[in-house]
Amino acid sequence: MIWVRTPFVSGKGDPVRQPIEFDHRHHVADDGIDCRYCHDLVERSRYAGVPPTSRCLNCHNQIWNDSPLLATVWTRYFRDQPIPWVRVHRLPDFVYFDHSIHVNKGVGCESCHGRVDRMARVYQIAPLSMSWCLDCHRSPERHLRPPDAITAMGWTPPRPQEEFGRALKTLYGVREITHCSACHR
Amino acid sequence: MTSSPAHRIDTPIVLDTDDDDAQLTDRLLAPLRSKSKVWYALLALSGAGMLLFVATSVYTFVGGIGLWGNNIPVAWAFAITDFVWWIGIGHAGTFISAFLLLLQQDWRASVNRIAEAMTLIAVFNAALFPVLHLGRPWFAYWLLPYPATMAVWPQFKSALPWDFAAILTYFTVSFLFWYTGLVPDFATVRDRAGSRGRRMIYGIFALGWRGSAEHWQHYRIVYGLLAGLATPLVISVHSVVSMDFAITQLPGWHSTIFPPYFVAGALFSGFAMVLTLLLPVRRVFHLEEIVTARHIDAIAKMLLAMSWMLIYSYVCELFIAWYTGDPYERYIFLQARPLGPWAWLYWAMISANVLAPQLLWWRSVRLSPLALFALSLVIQFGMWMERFIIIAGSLSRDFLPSSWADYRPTWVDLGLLFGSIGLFLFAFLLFLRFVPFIPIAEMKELRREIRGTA
Amino acid sequence: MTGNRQPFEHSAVDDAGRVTRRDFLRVLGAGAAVAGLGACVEPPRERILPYTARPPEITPGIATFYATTMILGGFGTGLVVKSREGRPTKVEGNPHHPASLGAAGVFEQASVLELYDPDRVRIPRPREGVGGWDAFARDFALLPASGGTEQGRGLHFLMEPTASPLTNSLIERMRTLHPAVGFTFYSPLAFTGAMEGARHAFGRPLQPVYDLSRAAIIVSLDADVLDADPFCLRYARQFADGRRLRSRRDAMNRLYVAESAFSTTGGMADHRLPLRAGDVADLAKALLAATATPEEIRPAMPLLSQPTPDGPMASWVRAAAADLRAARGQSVIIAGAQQPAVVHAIANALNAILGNIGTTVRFIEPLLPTESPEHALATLAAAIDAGAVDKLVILGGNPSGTAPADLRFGERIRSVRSSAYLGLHHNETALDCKWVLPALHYLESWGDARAYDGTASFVQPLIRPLYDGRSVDEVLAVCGGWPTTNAHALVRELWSTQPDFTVLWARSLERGVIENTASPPVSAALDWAGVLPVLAAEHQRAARDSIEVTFRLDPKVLDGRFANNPWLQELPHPITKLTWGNAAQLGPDTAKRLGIETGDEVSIAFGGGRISIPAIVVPGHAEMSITLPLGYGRSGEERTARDVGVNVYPLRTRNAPYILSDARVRGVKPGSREPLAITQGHFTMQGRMIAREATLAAYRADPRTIAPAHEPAPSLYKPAVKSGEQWAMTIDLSVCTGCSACVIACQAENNIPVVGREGVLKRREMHWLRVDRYYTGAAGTARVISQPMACQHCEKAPCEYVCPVNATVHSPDGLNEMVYNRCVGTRFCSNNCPYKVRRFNWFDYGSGIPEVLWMQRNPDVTVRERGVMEKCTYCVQRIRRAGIQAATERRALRDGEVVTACQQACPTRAITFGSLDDPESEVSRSRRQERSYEVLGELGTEPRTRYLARIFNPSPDLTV
Amino acid sequence: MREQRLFAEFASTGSLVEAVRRIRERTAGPIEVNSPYSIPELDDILGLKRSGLPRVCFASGVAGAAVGLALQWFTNAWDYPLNVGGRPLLSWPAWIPVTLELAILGAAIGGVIGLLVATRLPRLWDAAFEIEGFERVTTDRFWLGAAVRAEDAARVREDLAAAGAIRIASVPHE
Repeated sequence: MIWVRTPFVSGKGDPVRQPIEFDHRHHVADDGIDCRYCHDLVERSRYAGVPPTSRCLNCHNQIWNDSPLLATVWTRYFRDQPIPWVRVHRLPDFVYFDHSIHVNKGVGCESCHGRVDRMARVYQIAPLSMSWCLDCHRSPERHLRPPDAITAMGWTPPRPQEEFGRALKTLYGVREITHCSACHR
Repeated sequence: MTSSPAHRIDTPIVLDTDDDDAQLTDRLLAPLRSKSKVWYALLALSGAGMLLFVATSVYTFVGGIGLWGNNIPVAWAFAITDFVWWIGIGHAGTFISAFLLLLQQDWRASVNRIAEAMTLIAVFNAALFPVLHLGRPWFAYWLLPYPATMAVWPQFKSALPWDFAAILTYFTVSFLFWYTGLVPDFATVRDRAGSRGRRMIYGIFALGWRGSAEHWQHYRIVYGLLAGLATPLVISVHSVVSMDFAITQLPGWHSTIFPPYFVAGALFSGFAMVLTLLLPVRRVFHLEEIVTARHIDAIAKMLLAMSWMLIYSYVCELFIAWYTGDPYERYIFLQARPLGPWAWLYWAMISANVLAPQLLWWRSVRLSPLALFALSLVIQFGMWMERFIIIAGSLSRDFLPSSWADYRPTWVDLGLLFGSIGLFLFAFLLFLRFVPFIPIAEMKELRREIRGTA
Repeated sequence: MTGNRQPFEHSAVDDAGRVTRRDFLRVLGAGAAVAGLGACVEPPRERILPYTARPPEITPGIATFYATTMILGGFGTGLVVKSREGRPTKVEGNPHHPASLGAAGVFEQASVLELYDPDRVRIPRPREGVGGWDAFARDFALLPASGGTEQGRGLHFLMEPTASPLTNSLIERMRTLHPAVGFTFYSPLAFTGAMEGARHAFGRPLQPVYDLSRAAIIVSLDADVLDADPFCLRYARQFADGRRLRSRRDAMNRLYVAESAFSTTGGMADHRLPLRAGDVADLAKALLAATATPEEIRPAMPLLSQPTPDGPMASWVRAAAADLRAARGQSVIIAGAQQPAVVHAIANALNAILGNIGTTVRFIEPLLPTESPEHALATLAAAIDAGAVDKLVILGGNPSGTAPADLRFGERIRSVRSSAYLGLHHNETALDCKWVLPALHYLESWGDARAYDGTASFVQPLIRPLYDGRSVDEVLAVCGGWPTTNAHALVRELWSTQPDFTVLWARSLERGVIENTASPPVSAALDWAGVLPVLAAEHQRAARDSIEVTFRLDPKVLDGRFANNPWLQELPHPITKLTWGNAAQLGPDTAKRLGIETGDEVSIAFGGGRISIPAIVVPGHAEMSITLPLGYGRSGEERTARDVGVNVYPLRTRNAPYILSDARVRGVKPGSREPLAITQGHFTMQGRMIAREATLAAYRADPRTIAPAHEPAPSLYKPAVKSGEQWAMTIDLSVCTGCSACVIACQAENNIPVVGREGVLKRREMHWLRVDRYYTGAAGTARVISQPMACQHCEKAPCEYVCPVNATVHSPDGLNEMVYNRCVGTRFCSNNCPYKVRRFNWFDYGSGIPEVLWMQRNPDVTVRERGVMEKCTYCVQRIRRAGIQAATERRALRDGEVVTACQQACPTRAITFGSLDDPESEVSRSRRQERSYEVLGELGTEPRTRYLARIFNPSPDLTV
Repeated sequence: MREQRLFAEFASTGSLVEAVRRIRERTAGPIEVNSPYSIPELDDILGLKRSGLPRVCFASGVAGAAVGLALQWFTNAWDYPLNVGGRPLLSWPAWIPVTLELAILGAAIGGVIGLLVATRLPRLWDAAFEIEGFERVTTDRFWLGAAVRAEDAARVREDLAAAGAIRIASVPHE
């Protein structure tokens, strides 16, 4: 009972090594690229979308195009081979998490993924356990934001989150969904 | 042979021996030293059965429930039948020792420990089946209310968690009751032990008992209390088991008389099992003077009484089925069972549970160990069939004829049933060999009461 | 498995260069892979393999739909196919297409599995020597430049008749360029009786097209128009619209059926006359005589002066004739495809006399060859014997397996010097040919097709070819040695002649039909001159005291072409509920006469052929007649099809392809084979009010007789909290034909496994939706009633409160939820389900199947692990998807926005689904009908699925 | 002052009871009696006070019941309320069986633990075990042990002998 709650099982806070040393800190913090530039499906699909290699090269055929760090990207691209990114956030196969609905209802990236702008290698900040999901599903107001702040990192609510969240909750018609088929089908 | 005390019913006393305490003690401890060939032979035989059980269980665990004959609609069949059957057998033990203790039935003394051991083993046996029966047994612990990371709990409207609690409690309480009774006798074994090793081991089990008057006083109280607690348990356990069926809507299950009906059935098969075990033991270890004809006679009479409780339940069921006018009820009770594909099983069950016990009206039958032994086996088989007819039979003919289907057991089903019998006997034989199976202290106390304080 | 790589090379290859199932499904978003269900240890880190450049039309996680056309029996049915990340996963009907009207039958539904069939032919290969298309071309292709008209002599094409404009244009092109090249068209699915009959009645072969929606009286002479017809989906819809009741006052059409074997059409009949197929001609004559006035049939009078029939036949004829006379212009007489020309001729004559032509019947120019396929094949056989054929190219079909036995066609193919077979499977024909060429599945190929009414539509691929295959058109082009051999180019080339082609092309691909391409009706005037000879001619008919044998295309595998499709093999036969095999159907008296019962065998001998086949007794089957379903006992290399059932082709000969009047039949008892795998053991309702029915008259008199008003059962409980939509379903038994399209649709949508013959014998079939079938009425006039049965989503669900782990609970929007990943498998829920609609995973059905089949899996539905329960979810994945869509668009769900798989497939729209919180929704209104009732409602389960009692409409002057 | 412990062995309950009576008159010191089986009449003679175990048993039983009821209410009605078969969340009748079972379980376990505490068992060694012949106390002999002042010792020995002691042993008492 204790054991399953430890990071050893949940995989929480374990920086994952990627085939390419992609640094979110740099891209998000320094360059200020919006999450949705790469993870472009997040508003439409279940999946946030791991960007196609071509997406990287939109910029990198101009800048740093000869950087050795990008060697793999280029070779893979021209060989038409995918880059084998390593999954960081894994949900069991029987869980149907849908990014689009969460984003559209005002749940920010940060709420689940944390300060990605401060992560050299991305790691899980949450246990991703069902009870963790339920915490938010039972009182969503604690995590709601206005649409323009969805991808913001380190966003602070104008008013105390509780009441601000409650306002947004009524505004977006956010429900407290805890029935099974919401996630398991 | 007829002159031997074993066949005299008119013996005034339960305990038919002139030994003094020491001799009596030695006689009762004899089995623990005996090198009986029969015992070894039986142990080997039942050991094989136990291995069969292990094999079939592992096979099921690895291969899945599909290896059984179950289907939709008959999703429960052999395994659950075995479960109910064993639980039922596990009833007489506590009933005899607790209930009869409260009623101050002297004669219980010499048989109660065997009965209790039987109960413990049978209940343990039974408890294995529901787990094995799960589609995903490795998640059996989900029936326990523990704080899981998925934040989901067991569902207590279902009868299965009730079952779980009932069996757990029944096993624990029966064990405590049994062990408490054993402590003074373990002390005796400790003090009569030849080798140092035995003295050590039994010494530990005896908890350092030295028969102090003050201890005896507390002991009497607690033993009585445990008896008092165990008695409602005997009633509650099989009542709860019966609710697995009674709370459903299925014709043939959905019935309010199930709790008493099942308890009666349980005691019926339980007493039969007591006889099945007691008669050979008595013969093999020459205990005719401890377990006298009067014991046997008393148990036989109990059997007869129980059979009539059962008959009453049967009649009740049939009458109600007819009286409700509910087409589904009527079909299952008045057509499917007596005339359906399993009619032969039904009538075999009737003759085993209703007709056969009536032989016990004859004194000669009650006094013939052989006849009783045979009868006890017949009755147990009959009770197994009864459960099978209730469980699989009802499922195979429910509301929509389109989904009716019959059921065929596979060799795995049979292996589990016979294997569990092997397991049961194996454990019981070990008990006979290493535990004083006739309460020594109680015997002596009892004799003192009978003879008066001279 | 390298096979499934090709279409996905850019997306799903791991470092080892293999497609691993998990990665594959991950990338493609099939989050529901079975593995890991209930896994309790940390799995190894997974790889995510994104596209290097994502195709614009693909959005991982979002399904896309494409219109295409499936060709069966030469005619096209328009479909809309669902694709997830480049994999077709589900087939739906195309509402714009005349042959579909939005519905998709069992074959269309199951065709998606055929695409991923692991037994498909993969590479072009000769028996010996080098393979590959180039090698094939070297052996077979013509050189258009040289040779002149003689070029191609000895080259012969054997193919299935098709209405495809492209294919036919290529054939024409070939014929003009190389007159010496031979063409033969053969398929057991091609019937020419109708056109033959038209030739007799109207002087030239024509193709009848019916409009049942305008027919008040429908008379079927052994015609299974609702299930076995190129246009059956459309006919079924029209028929249903003609008898769908919204109130007691609505009018209803009336269906008369005379047939030997119980068909789905017969199951819907208001008056069904069991009649030997060979005797239908007599019935037709009697009907003609009884219906038409003497003037109308004066020329035929002498020929119709046969002894007037007696018994049930007489009353049937009397009633039908009366109705027909009363409904001139609003009636239709339909002759069965396998019936001889005379029956068709009489049907045509009647339709003409009654003035139905132009209203309920119209005639168009034939779209398929008018020559009987059996005789065409015989001609080819003769040519082969004459040594006139040295290169035989067989495009599709399976002539070795299906040709008339007396042609011994397989041997003849083997005698040809060089032969090639283009097909999906290594079937009997493939084994006889020197070359085996992988054909493209229609979901992989470009092309075009014509529907039965001539409407053209394009075939467009949903996926890159899984293997190195070519379509029929492409192979023709290859053999012609023409520059363009690419079907896409060819079809564009053909249609580019049309005005503003680019618009037409785009629009037609989007809508799935090419507008205004239906064949124009042609005038057809009755001419007795042609009819009289056939009336006079003595037609084939079994003697009164000898048993007739008829051959039927099996409703599940047709002529055997779908025998390798496990979904269809395990689909219960609509009437007999038989799976995994075929059996000789016969009536009770005939069975008694032969001294056998269901499970015993009949041995039938004719000509050189002799077969022994298990018998199945079907009340309502014509006596002294035995029906043999074709298509089983296959001996090709298809692993699923091989040796399932009994091959009855050995009895089928050139001159008696459908009706065998002089076979030697005897009963064999006891049967030697294993028991028949039938999914339903009891066919009577034991007097229980389960599938309810009443005559229209009775219903109008007092609806309560069939559906007593349901006061909700008194309860101590406070009603549970409900929020949002309240999902519910109604099923109209009046229009449910039992065709079982819903069953396959459900199977495809919900990743339902197949348990195989042994599984069915153990009563472990997994179908979430089954179609219960009961007999009603007296023994003589037995009727059947079909009742689709799936989870009823009870508001007071008995299954829920017995689950010890909360694995099945109720959602606020009224769904009975089944949480697979919480289920421990006590099976208590199934015991307490009065409808027994819950299914249990006895084994790990999900795993161990060929990898390529994983591509069909619906990624929105969990694949269930061993040891868990499953059941109908009302397609919750569709409900939630729609809910999320609506929520992101900040709007409420619209009525009809959520469509369940079964509902979508249903040809007759028998299933209504929607929300009760909107009192005006379709489902709310249908529940208010007086004939709506709950099955076992008296148990207080308060099911959300309700049934509309079956109303049938017998003639008042006939006792049912 | 010096004391010593006298141990006497008896062959019958009669003589044992007799001896206990005499010693009780003679000395107020604690008397331990050991016997192979329970001899109820000794309780009054020795003046043992009524056992408190029944109360313990009852209390633990009530505790068990409370736990059972609370558990079911918390898990099914409070922490994760789910609509199960349209039944009410507070479906207390369904909670009776588990409550009853846990009550009995609690009582039984409480009782046995109480017994162990009251008798200060398990205690594998006791001074008495060292005495020659004491092992027959679990078979057919009865022992009486009493602490007496040195000067009384002689008279006590006589009493014991008179009561029918087979053997008398003395152990210096610390």
